[in-house]
Amino acid sequence: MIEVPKIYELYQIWPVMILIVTIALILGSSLSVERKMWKYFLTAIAAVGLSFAICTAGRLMPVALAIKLSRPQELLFGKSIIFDQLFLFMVIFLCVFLFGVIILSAVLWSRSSWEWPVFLCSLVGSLIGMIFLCSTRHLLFFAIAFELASMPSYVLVGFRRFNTKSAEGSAKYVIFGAVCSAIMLYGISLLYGLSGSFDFSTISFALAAGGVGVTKIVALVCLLVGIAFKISLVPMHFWCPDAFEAAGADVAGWLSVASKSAALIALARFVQILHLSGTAEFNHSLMLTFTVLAILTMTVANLSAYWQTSVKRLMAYSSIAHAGYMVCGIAVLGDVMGVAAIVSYVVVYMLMNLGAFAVVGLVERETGSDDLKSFAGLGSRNPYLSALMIIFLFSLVGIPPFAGFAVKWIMLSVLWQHNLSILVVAILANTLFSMFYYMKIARAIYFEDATLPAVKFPVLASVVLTICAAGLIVLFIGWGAMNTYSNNLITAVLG
Amino acid sequence: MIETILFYIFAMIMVVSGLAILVSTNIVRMAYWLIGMLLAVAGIYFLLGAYFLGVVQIIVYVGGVAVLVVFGVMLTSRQLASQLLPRAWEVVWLICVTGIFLAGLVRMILKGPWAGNVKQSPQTVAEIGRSLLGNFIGPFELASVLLLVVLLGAAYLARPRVPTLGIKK
Amino acid sequence: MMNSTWLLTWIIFLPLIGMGVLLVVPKKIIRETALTFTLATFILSLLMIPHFQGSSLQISGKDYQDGFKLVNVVPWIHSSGFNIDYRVGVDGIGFPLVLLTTLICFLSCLASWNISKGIRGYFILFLLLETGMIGVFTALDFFLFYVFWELTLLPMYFLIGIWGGPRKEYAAIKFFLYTLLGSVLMLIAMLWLYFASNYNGEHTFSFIHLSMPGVLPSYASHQTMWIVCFALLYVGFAVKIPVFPFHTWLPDAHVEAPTPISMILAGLLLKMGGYGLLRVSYPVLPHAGAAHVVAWVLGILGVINIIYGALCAMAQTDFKKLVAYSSISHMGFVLLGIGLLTEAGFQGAMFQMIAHGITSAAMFFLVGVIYDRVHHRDITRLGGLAGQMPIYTGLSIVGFFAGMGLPGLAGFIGEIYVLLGSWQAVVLGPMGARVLTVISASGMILTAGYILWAIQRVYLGPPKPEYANTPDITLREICVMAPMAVLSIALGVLPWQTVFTFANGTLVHVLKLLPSG
Amino acid sequence: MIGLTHYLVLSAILMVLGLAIIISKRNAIAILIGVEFILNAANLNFIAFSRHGIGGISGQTAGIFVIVLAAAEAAVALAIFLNFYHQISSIDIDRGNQLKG
Amino acid sequence: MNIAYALIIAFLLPLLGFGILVFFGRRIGEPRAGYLAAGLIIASAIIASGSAVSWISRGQENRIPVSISVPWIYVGSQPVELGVRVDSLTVVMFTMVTIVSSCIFVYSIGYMHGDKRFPRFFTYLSLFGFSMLGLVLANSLLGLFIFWELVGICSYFLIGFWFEKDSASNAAKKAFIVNRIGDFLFFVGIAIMLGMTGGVNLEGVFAKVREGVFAGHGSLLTFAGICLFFGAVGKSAQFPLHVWLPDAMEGPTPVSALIHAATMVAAGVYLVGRIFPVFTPTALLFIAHIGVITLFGSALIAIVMTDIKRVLAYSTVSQLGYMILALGVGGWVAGLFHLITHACFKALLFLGSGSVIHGCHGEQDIRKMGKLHGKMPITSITFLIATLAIAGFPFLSGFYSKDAMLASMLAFTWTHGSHWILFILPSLAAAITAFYMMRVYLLTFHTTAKDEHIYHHAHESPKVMWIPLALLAALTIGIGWFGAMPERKAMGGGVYTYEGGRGLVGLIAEAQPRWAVSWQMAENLKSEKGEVSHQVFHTWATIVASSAMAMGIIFAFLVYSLKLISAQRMAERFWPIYNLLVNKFYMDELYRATFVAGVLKLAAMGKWIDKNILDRIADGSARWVVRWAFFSGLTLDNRGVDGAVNGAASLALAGGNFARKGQTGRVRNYVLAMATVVAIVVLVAGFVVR
Repeated sequence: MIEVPKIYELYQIWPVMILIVTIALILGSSLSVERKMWKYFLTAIAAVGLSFAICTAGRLMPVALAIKLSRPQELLFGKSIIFDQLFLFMVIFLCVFLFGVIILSAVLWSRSSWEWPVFLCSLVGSLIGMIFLCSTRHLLFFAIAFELASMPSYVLVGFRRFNTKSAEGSAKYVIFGAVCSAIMLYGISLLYGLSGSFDFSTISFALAAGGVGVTKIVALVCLLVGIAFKISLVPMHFWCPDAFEAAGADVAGWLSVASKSAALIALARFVQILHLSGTAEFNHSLMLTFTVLAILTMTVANLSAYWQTSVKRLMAYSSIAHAGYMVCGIAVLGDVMGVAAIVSYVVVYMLMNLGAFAVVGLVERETGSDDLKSFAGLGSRNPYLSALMIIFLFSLVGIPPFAGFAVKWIMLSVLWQHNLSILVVAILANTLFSMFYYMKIARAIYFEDATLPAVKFPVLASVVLTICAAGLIVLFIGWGAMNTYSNNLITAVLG
Repeated sequence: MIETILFYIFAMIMVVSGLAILVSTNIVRMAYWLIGMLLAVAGIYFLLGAYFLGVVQIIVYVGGVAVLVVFGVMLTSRQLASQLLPRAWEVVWLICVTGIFLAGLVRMILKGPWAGNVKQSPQTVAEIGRSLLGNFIGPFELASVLLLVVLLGAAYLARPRVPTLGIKK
Repeated sequence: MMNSTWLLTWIIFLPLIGMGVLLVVPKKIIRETALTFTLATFILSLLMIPHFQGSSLQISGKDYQDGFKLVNVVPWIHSSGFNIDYRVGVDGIGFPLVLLTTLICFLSCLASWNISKGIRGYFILFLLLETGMIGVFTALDFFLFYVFWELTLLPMYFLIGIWGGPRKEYAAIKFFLYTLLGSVLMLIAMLWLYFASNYNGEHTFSFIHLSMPGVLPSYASHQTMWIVCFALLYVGFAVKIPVFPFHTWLPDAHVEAPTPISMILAGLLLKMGGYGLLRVSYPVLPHAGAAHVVAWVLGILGVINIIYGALCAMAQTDFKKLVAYSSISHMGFVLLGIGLLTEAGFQGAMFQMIAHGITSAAMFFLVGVIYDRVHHRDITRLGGLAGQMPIYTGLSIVGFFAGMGLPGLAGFIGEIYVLLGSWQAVVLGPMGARVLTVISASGMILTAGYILWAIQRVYLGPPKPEYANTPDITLREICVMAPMAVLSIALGVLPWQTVFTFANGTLVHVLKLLPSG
Repeated sequence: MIGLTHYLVLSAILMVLGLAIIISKRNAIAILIGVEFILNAANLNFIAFSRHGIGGISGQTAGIFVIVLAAAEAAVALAIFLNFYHQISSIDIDRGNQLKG
Repeated sequence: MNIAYALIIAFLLPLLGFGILVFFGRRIGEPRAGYLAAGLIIASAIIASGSAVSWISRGQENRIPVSISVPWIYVGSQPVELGVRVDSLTVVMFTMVTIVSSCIFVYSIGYMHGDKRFPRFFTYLSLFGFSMLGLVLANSLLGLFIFWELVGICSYFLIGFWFEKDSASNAAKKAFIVNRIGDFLFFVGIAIMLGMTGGVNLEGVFAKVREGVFAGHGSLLTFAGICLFFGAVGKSAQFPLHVWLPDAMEGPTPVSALIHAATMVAAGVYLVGRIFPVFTPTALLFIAHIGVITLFGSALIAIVMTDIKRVLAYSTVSQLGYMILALGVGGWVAGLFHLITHACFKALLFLGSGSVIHGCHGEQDIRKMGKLHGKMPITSITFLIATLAIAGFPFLSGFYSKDAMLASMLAFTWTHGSHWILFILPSLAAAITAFYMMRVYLLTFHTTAKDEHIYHHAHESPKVMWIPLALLAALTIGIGWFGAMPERKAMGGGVYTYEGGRGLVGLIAEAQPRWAVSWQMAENLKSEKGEVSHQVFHTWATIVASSAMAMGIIFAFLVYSLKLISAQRMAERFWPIYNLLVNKFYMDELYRATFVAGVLKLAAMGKWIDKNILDRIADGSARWVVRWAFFSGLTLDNRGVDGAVNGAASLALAGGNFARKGQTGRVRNYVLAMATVVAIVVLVAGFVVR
């Protein structure tokens, strides 16, 4: 039986439509606007488009609520898109983040040539991919969204042309990504074979029947390979340091948060569905899997990070480690609190990572290198920037009074309530490990003598960074509200 | 019967081309073996009654992707092939991994509770079209965005380097 | 008169306001501004005194939970299973420590006058540190306590790391590592206790509620939880105290930190550990604290601290390191006093914290004074300063003898209380406590040994020509030192009026929470 | 008689061959060829399942999408390799060793 | 009651002096600082004397001990009070201390003339006066302990007064630390007492002890007593803690006179007297033996010392040993009586020696003096008086007190025959005392002048110095007269009453405890020998003491005045003994080799442990990890340990270095690693899970 999409479905994905139109507008106006005006004009278009998308998503929130009340779950476009509050939330979250990233890019790079529209289109394109990535349970749609999120990322990493690192990083990234997505597709095909459907709830019911079997495990593992690649869980994390070091700081920041958060939410949705139909034994092994993955991820990343001298690479390991912390929330099966903790975590993580990468970018712009040496004496080269960086770093370590602590605390308490004390211990031990390399940056900033020139701090960037830092403090003081919000959100969506 | 023979022929072609690519050191030959493999896959599609897909496979894959690969090969073929051999430990490890992998997969395939095993009659192109614009409208539309963005990016990256051509580091 | 409900909040956050002000004031008046704010905080904290006047029942309340004054509760986070309040208050334990904090901060701000590098950052961090410390001593909500606890970490790290000596980085990171290790373990205990607690059907972080019987699951059925939580908390606090073998950060941090920061570090930061034991470990987990194994461990570690610290001090040639090790030795008395669960021991530990807060700050300041003048701290190269700097030497004698535990000076009372208390301890059986007491009392000899030896090598002996033109202590330095010297004497002569009258009732209440009564 | 299993085993062989190619080849384009193997293996699965009464027509539809994805991927990958080649002057992916550790 | 307040005022006056001098001393300057301090101490001496007169004139039945306490602190819930106790002993001691102090303060004005830290000297002296008086007045163990430490610290300051001299600062340090060892045990004793009796007030403690709180605690009471006694051992320089006192002579001579002869060192004896009731017979026996060892050993050493002050110092140690022994054998009155008389004549001796040193411009070696009698007659005469007094010449104060002590020793040996040594050695030592004191006197003031230079420049001291000498000489002569021991009547249960005492010794005897553990316990044992009249012992003691004294003096004359026996030859013939004595039985060396070196070694060890073990524990584990990594075929470069802080850190870092080696930079290896993991999962799933 074939279902024909209805016209209101178009209305419900209106934010995404706006984004697609934004791409079109960017391309179109790049043809008609003078080249030297591109940077301002196209950025403005992107900004307006993102703002519109954010507003529309906000306006749609009540609709999502109403639909939630009347129908169990709203699936659009042939059951491919889940329309719910989480979808809208992720739209808003990712758009806001991209807004910051674009501002940062505009500040960092003097792109007046024709790469700017391509850059913007790639960013917005990957944004669309990520939005759909985390709001579907249709595996084929998921695969395409996955590729839509990935492929522009490959391009973005390689965007610094005439830069050997960038070329190398993007090549590695694309190979690793292609392999992972191919394996994932293979897994999807197996799942399809097991159930005859692409719909994950149908699949999970099919999987539930007849107990655990090797085929089911292999199929799920292959699917997980893809998702873990996006989240960068060990051992699918290898791309992350190389790609981040290769990419510009803005792109690295974008990838570190956006693709991880989207894939995490997608994983959360899948695991939620799996868990609902799974047997106790199956759920237990699922929990075990994610526990092991989380511990492995955070430990390997934190241990590897210390020796890095490239700050972007270091931050890449940091982002892997944080992915490890976040995936702990998945290990809490059957309780939406875990996912809610992830949502809170993602929001805060966005603030601190955007900030940290922005600082890296500003330093890199000035010195031409993101090496730790170029941070030496930043404290005297730009006190304000350094102070902000310290806030971001301490927040990343997870020390109060910054929101990084609050979200870690939420995560820990959720884990504790589910008797996952092993994860609690792992997170805390890793917090200790992580302190070393974050402090390495802090040390370079404050304890070493400045030899390089002062770092300029454009107004626009300072506004973004200040908002990030203030956000970290405000979200710490008001983390209760944040927690409540994400709890309500996730309870409404998954509960 | 004829199906069996054809199947084995195609399968043979696939495996042989795969192995040939594995042992080959010449990238141009690899590209041709790839075309062979793709054609064999198309043949299997025909065997499976997926005629439309077989055609698509030939047109898009053999005609598009493989040609793209060949272009790529030609654009980058200044490298001496013999330098590009893997390290010995990699090969050993590789054989172990792939052996395990294959064994596991075969076992899995044999055990798997597949959702059906009854041969159906071939589907028509019309059905595919209807499904493409019906149930699969979401992936279909998204794929269009994907292609747009990807081609844009690919075009950007593949554009020849502008001023510094010829200066090697 | 300010509304007393908010008084503590003002005290806590006034330095933070000062920090904001420092961001904008012109560079030349930064020092003055910072000093003004620390002084204002000190004066504000003096306003607490009227609340601690009257009969002992008025001061300490009728039981532990009743003893908190100036309590200010603002709901903070009450969502999805969390009950976190901004809950501050002081009782007999916290009140003297808050006063000590504001005073020592003021004095060390005054002692910071010759910091010249990056003074804006320095004083900003300084005030942040003050807020953190006052917060620790006033927070009555475990979460808030933890937040303030960690809040002290960041400024201290940078204060050591930026304004420190030659090995500042090493010292700073070591400090940071150890402290973070401790607080991470504390966090586990915090989680555990919170989710185990049940106060009127809800989990609670409030120290007041947690200390009530029945809020936590009974010791009989959850022995592991009690003991493990106690151990986790203990490590957290032991790092701060610092207890052997977690003490190695201290000599490094103290030696490398600039003088005023050493004063704060020794005078106040170490007290957070002892305070934590008295505020968290024992009231919240009384049965665990009364367990034999715990008492033994704490007692033995206390003794090791005393003897080991003194021995290490004796072997040092760096004057500041000597003082740092003497802190370890002195803080051993705090641990011993608390661990053996006698009233006198508790009193002694409390007093020792206050006294050591003053004397160690004084000693570090004195070392700093000489360092400012001769630019080294090598005891073997010093000597004969008594002739050149008579006033300084006189003040030093007071400071060091107070540290040595001379009767009539501050150090004496705490030590004898602890020793007399531990002699009578019943928790270790008749012989155990006595053996520990005798061993730790022999620390008195070692203490006298290293302090007198140091005094001899630094101040006595023939005057050395290279220090012939060393100027004597300046008026500003006297202003820093004089209050500490006066307090050293006042505490030694009038211990009851200065400390015990506030703390005693509360300490008795804490002891009453313990199962043996 | 050729059944579902035959096709699946064939696809598994393709998959493993692809993996082997990816791991053993240092030429970036050869690696891409390996990826195509895996994608074809997946596709083969889809169509075999579809033929054997699993999921109706959707298997074939999915096959089309996989081909699209493969094409897009090839385009991007080749562009990136070209860029790599221009920068590093080699198609040997192991030559890109600035980023490690 | 009023006397108590008067004494408190007298006790606070030196504190006032200290308070003024510590802040304004330098501005007041020389000599007014001396006048101020001396004036205040004289004032308190006058008050004390007045009080004493009023006390004595009361009649025995009205001389009831007074105890006033103010609450100070609560140790736990046990109140600790600070207070004063006034009884006959207090009054006597107080008066003695103030008078001797007055003499010495005045003397110091002359002696310290021209010293650049003149005001400082009087600051310390005032503080000492205050502390010592506090010690005398204290009515609780804790009070005793506090002032005990304070006098110790004053002693420290004053010994090290000339701190520019390394020997002085060493001696000061040594004095304090050795004292601390005694104090440590003293403190343990206090802790036992507080723990067992719930208080530190002396009367309360005695009452509790009498109630039998120690019953069933084995020999804890004995142990406590010995611990408390060790306070006295330290302060009164008894064996084995006597080593500090001779070194303490590095201080100015008035200090030696006041602190290290007359008052502070006697505080140990005073303490033993004060807490006498708690000593068990075993403890007392221990005390007696410590005393006898001390008195005999130091008397022997004194023979060979050549530094005038050191001779006096060993003589002090010896005399203190007498007192301790006397107390140990139960001669409470005799011991404390000797304390008073000794204070007078020993202060006189020291001041005399100070006068000699002053006159000889700092020379202290008696071998270089001689024939000074003509140059400084007053000093000579007073010195002779004191010498005779200490030797026990009849009708001088020392005669009476030594006689009393020997009598009590004899009485003790009579009942405890196996301890005959407790009488024989003191008798021998009496002769030795007479000998070495005469030796000093003769070598200093008579015989030939060995150093012409010194002789020529020698001169009599100024008036401000010799007037105190005269006053002390008068006291030395007179305070023993008209004394009579009171009758001691047993009331049963170890309780005694005393009636009919006369003179100073009678007064002291009144303060004698009415009950003591040892007496109580002794009563329980049947005395095997019959009761012998006290008078018999006195008679025999007088005979023994006088003949010993005569022997000693005669021998001294033979050796030093008539030169019939050559000291030189004696020394040569008995060289092992001589060496032993000159080196003070090698006690200092022994301590240095054992305790000092041991502690320093321990300290160095602690430092080493801190530096090398605790900091490196996990450094070591890190190294293990590295080694393991090498074995497993992966090279781990160990560069950049700069950031490695320590311990767990380097472990983690090494682990991190290991982990990041996986990131080879070759993407195929990434894929291989990933494929390996997937293959393992497939393997596990396919062949392990069902």
